[in-house]
Amino acid sequence: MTTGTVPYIPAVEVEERETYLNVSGKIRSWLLTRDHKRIALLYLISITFFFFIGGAAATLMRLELMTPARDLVRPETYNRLFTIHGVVMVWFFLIPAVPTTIGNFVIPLMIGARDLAFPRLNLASWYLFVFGGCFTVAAIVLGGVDTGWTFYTPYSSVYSNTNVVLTIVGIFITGFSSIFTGINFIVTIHTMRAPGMYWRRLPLFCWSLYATSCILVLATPVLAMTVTLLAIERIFHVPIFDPNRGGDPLLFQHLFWFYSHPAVYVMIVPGFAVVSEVVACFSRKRVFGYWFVAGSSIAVAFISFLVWGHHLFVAGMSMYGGIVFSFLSFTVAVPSAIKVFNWTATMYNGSVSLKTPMLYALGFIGLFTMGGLTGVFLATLAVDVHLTDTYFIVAHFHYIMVGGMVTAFLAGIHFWFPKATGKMYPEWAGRIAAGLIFFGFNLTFFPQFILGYLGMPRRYAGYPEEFHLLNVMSSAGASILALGYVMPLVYLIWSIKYGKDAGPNPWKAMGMEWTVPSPPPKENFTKIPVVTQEAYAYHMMTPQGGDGPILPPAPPGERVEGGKPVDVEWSKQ
Amino acid sequence: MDFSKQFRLFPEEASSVAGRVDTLAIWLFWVSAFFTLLICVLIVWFAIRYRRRTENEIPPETKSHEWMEWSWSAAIFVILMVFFAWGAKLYVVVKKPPTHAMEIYVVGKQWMWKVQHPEGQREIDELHVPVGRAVKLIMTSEDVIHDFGLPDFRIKQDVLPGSYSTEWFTATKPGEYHLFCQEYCGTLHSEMTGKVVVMLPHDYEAWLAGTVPDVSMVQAGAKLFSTYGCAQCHGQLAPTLAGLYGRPVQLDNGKTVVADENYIRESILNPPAKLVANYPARMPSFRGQLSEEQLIDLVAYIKSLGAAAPVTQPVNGVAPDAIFNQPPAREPPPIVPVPKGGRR
Amino acid sequence: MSQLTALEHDSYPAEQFEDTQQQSLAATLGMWTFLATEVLFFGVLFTGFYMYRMRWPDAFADGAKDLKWYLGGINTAVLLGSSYFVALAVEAARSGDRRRIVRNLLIAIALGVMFIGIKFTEYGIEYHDHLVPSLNFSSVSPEGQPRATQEQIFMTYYFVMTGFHALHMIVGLCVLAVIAFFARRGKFSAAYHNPVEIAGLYWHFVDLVWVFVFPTLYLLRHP
Amino acid sequence: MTTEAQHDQPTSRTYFLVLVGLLILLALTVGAAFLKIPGHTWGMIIALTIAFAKALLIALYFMHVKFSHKQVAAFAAAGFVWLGILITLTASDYITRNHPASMNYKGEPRYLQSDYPGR
Repeated sequence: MTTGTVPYIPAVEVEERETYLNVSGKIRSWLLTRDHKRIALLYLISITFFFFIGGAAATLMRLELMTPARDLVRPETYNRLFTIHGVVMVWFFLIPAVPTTIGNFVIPLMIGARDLAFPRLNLASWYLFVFGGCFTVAAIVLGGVDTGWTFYTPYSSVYSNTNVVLTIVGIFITGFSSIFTGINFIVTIHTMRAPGMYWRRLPLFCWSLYATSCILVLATPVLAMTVTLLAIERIFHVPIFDPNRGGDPLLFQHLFWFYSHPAVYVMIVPGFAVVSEVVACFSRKRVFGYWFVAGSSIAVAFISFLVWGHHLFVAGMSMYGGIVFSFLSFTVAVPSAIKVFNWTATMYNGSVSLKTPMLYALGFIGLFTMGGLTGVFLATLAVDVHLTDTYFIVAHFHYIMVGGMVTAFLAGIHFWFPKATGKMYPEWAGRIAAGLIFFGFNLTFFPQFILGYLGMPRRYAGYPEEFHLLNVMSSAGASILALGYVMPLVYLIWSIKYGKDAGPNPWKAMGMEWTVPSPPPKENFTKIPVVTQEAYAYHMMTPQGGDGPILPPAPPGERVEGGKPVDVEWSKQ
Repeated sequence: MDFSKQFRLFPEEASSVAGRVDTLAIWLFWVSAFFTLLICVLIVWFAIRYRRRTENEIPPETKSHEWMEWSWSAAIFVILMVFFAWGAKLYVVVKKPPTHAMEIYVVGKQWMWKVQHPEGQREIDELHVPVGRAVKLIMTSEDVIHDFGLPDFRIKQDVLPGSYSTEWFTATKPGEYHLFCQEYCGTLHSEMTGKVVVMLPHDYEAWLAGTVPDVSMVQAGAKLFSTYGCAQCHGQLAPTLAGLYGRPVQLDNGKTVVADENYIRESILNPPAKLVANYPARMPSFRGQLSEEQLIDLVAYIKSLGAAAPVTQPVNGVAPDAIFNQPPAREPPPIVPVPKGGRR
Repeated sequence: MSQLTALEHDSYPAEQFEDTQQQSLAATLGMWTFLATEVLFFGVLFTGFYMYRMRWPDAFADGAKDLKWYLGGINTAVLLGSSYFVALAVEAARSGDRRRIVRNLLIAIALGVMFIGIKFTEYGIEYHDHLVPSLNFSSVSPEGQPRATQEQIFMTYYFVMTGFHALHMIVGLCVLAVIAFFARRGKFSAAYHNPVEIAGLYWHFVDLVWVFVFPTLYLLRHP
Repeated sequence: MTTEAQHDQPTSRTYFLVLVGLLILLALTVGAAFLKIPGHTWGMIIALTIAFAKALLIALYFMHVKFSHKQVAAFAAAGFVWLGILITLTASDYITRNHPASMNYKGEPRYLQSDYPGR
């Protein structure tokens, strides 16, 4: 039915068929697996664990902020809470979330490969991730760390007496996990594409993940070395950033944000990836402006390296530096806007179905638009002076990270859940959870924009009386949000056992991952398929399509382009 | 709960730049609101208008148009550049203190603000200023990075250890305003708060008169100057400090520096190998011997030893002796200098 | 590492690849991507070093003068030489000349060990000269010349840069030794020599980093 | 990698010439360090230019960038381009910063003297 290579397997036979899940049930076979799909699930379990650690810290913080007084926890505990929340959420949830789970699972399927280019490296990445996570968890258990996730010197290198070094070791190791994942994806997308899968036919998901991987590979080493310098200064008492001995604390901030600003795009660009797929599928449309969406991912990745200085506008950086970085920061808004417009335009004249993944994706577009536009406030120099280090910042980046990234992650999880497990979840539950999350999120974070403009500083355990009402609203929203996040955990686990069979292509989606049975067999494709059409050829679906869209089989002359035979190796590059 | 205060959307506009920042922010708000609503309305409209009516519906193919992409990119870019230029222009205003501003020194430490007026009044976690006068804060930190944030004035500036950073404002409304440390600085960061009290000019004079000042900063600095025996060298073996502030100084290595607060501070803590051309390097370092507050007293004293004449020519061509061989300032000037600059 | 190489050889190309060309291209690109990350890893040190050098030019120039430039120079020559022999080993691998691979690799390893030896001798001299920050840094040199406080920053950068470089050298030496061992056992042929090339890339990169470390630390002697 | 690329592979002679070139450059850079060059900027520029020349020789010949597909060259260049971004934009702050290594009244960077406690 599809490329003429993958046999059509009716849903009835799914139980007896050998899949990547039931090929061996031993724990050992999971822990030593080199199958990208299994590794994706290992990652999924680990990041879910970390998500709930970070979420628990957030819950305690919002409880503390219910009242102006510092009454629930002591300030030092509060400082540890927001540091744990930041460290865990950034490095152990947001950055790995989409690439290592969804990306790991679907990239080889999408490009028609049997696995990633370096399967052992992929498993090693997961072990490094877990190993780094152990250090960070140890740092938390042994008393926590109170520097904030940004580790500004000289507080972190000289003054703090908490487990800074232990946390840094964890981040360093996890950084290498990110680098290896990035290398794996880049090389895979370059060399492992099936015949006919030219760059112009590459699904936008892969384009975005490619951009993400470039950032991971080029930015993460900077973080690794910067935190190493911090640890060296802390352990050996040698001067590096210490202002008392000629060091410059701003150097740390430059180096840190050279990594951490692009890292923000590591968190959001994979969100773009998921949303492009979901919007196209549930509008049954080719993504509007394919090249612009693909190119804007690359552009965002590149520009993200030029804008880090906007974190230093009031830090004591040169005024001229501030103006340069402000200009560069404005330019990053253009590719982001292109994406939002194109997703919206994709729905035009489509066949829009508001299934759970689509609800999340549309929520993403709205919330990301707000997060992005408030980012423009912060790129505007004079306004940034007022807004930076207030709750406006907190609200802004949660609109990007939580409203954007986590929503997109959930869209992706719901979209590919049937593919990974072969089961469907109850649609009504998915929609209720999506609604709860959207409502809870806005109630939590919208008041924080106002709080920020009023001047409430971030990282405060207590606050003046006049900020009380808005904080109560925010905390109330957080409890709804928490409920919204627990729901998918419950019904998705329930569905693995009791869900209805999904069949290979429940959404009637295009894309090669939908041409293999669900769950896919261990080797993905018995024979490597030949790709003969663009990624989003929804208009070519047959109207009576029984179980899914039909991809025309590859004509033998397909490898001939413009009269010249295409060299297979070059076409892959 | 005072609900009138709970439903504010804007903080007080209590400084000369606050209104201008708010205007810019409101424009940003309306443009953002327009685009957010545009996207939301389009999404909802498309979701309803083009909803899937049958399971096997195949919508017609839509071609994408490059001209659309380029034109909306260009439109967005132009709008963004307007805000960039506006923001940058205002930023220069917010950053650059006027020359006539009265100067107040601030030292941040975990977890308090120490404020010192030129007349000698010292305050903890409070800052009294007169309304309508430009105030320049010269700030440093004793330990970690802090931030002197004044939301009602729409300004903030990180306070770094090891160097002076500055921030300025002209308060426009008498009243009490929040002062927050806005850069995370450790355990009691959230308690490193205070207030700025803006007073009518005569109230401010009364406050100055009513508080019992310690010796003025200049006097305190003069005392330190003699305690540490600075005058034994400066004037004969070392360059005189009279008229130093604000002047370019010719160094031994051919370089030229302008003697501002940071330069004076560095010269006390890191006495250069050859500070000034034609003088031997004999000054010891005072690092560790002087607190940040004593340092600012000394800086204030040295600044008081004659304001700089406007520099019309680089000193490179002028013999150092012509600039520096003046009688040593052994005695502090008897009067407290009136803060420079007039009222606005 | 050793097991990996053996496995790779036994199932060549590996199961996820269609053919050997694809596998070899993937391995080469993977290594180059990794080297790009290494450039930035060391790049942080260079960035910090040059920013501080702009700020404290005289202290940094004095620091450079306190190092033994001739030891650094000899080490540069030694390392360039070892890189040359690794290049010859790779060439030998392409033509499948097993003995020449082993011989060239052994010379390269010997030169690499020599580099490490000179480096540690140099560390000893610096310890003797009281140049190690936080351990025995003295504000007066053995000759009685005063040293600036900020020279400690220079020395910190010196030890961190050369230390990380030496660490990379040691890893590289181990890799070369493993490759030489397998070459001797006849694992590589004209058709399958990718591991030799990859290891060679890594070794050349370590050389390339030193090419920048040497002038940066030893030769900027004027403020 | 490909058969046609194999034809252009450098010979042992090429490698030897490259090594000689590298050693000459090494001698040059050491020599330049002992010239009395006014201003620290020029000494730095000369040293780094020679270092780049050496790096280019190593990358092009020893690391075969010249004989590989241009994609490899792009990968090799990426790291250096990004390092260039890091250094340039960080320096844009350091060169124009108000304090403490700031500008003098002519807009030139001010060089603070270091702290020599011994003197």
